Amino acid sequence: MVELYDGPLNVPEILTRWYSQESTSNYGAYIPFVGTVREEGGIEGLSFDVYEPILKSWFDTWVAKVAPFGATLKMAHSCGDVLVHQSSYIAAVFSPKRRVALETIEQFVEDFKASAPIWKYDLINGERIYARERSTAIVGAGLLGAKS
Amino acid sequence: MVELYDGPLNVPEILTRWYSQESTSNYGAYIPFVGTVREEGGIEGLSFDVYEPILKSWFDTWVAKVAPFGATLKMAHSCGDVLVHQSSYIAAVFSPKRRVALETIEQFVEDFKASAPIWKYDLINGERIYARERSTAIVGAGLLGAKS
Amino acid sequence: MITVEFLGPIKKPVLSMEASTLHDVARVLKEDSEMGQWIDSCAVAVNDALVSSLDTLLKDGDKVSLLPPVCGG
Amino acid sequence: MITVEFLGPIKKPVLSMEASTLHDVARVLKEDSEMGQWIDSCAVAVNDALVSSLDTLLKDGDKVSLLPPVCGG
Repeated sequence: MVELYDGPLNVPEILTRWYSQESTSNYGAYIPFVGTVREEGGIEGLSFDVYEPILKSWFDTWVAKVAPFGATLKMAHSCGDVLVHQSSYIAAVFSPKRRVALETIEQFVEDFKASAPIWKYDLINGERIYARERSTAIVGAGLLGAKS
Repeated sequence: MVELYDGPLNVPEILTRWYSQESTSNYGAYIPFVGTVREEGGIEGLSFDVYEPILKSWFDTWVAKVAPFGATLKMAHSCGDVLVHQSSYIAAVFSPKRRVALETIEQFVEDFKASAPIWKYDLINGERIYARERSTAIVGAGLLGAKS
Repeated sequence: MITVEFLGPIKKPVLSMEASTLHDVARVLKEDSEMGQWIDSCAVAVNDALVSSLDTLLKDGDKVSLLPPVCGG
Repeated sequence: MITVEFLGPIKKPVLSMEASTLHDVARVLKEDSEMGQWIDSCAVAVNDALVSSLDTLLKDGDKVSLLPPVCGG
């Protein structure tokens, strides 16, 4: 399931609830990745737009991809403003075995950065500025601009 | 720091405390790995012996190894009995950037399995049976048996 | 009629147009000067599924979405 | 005199012996039938630091530890 929140994540609540939810599912490994907004470049924070329908289908594809390994995934993300030192993102894998868990969290987080329909803005002097130079075009982008 | 506990780990307490400790350290990524005892092979649980002096020096070497990348590590482990569906191990990395965090947690957890001076026993019918076939000889083992 | 919506940082209201394939949508957007900085970097979804061919057929009521470069986390 | 301690599953009390290098320790333990199943799979530490040479010098009061195969987690 994808959990979306207005503003920063309550990391202790989420990590604990997910752990409890799977406490008798016989998973041997639980690896959450927690992303926190860093103080850098004079920003007050970051802000996010999330397009939920495509995020959900992207996530569901990942859940189906890891199911044959007996693993599952959870994620939470912020919408709107998240100030420095607050957290905006948690992705987690549960798996029977550690190798699958370690490989899955890496691939899942990297594909998330490259593919999930979320747009990031720097909050500077109260303005919301698209972080274009840190953003990645989704695979297949440019279709409409192609010479026909 | 290495935290050792008699019996199972209080995972929510540990994950939350570590997150809070580093909440203003300007790390962008926090990845804990939580290991939980699986129900398999008819065991009631696992039991652990830990040799603390060498565990601490192994851990300190790792902390020094990741410091140049701006990252740090924490770990907690159980001593004695941990029943099925309880957790015995948490390793965590904090890092400014996600790539370093993802690579570090994988290498740290794998080296932990191969090198940390901890011995595992199956708890079966109240007996404590060394899990020899799942154990790994430390690099350089066999020194004393070498033909001289 | 189909609709074209612009996601994230593209500040542009929803468009409605006649189109039978994505070729028709491309033709209209290429002539739109506001789209110049976006058109080569956007992925395209039809009814919330990403597509990879301009030959994708469109029918009445379809929703085309443009997704500019992303950065979650 | 040095001491030799056996960690984890090796059920053997601490030994005391005279030894100037690990060669001396190896000689004694190879003759110990209880050590047969362990000696080829144990790592060795001197004063809690892992060592890799039988030429390692030992002095009075040193502690040699034998570490059988490990499995944390």
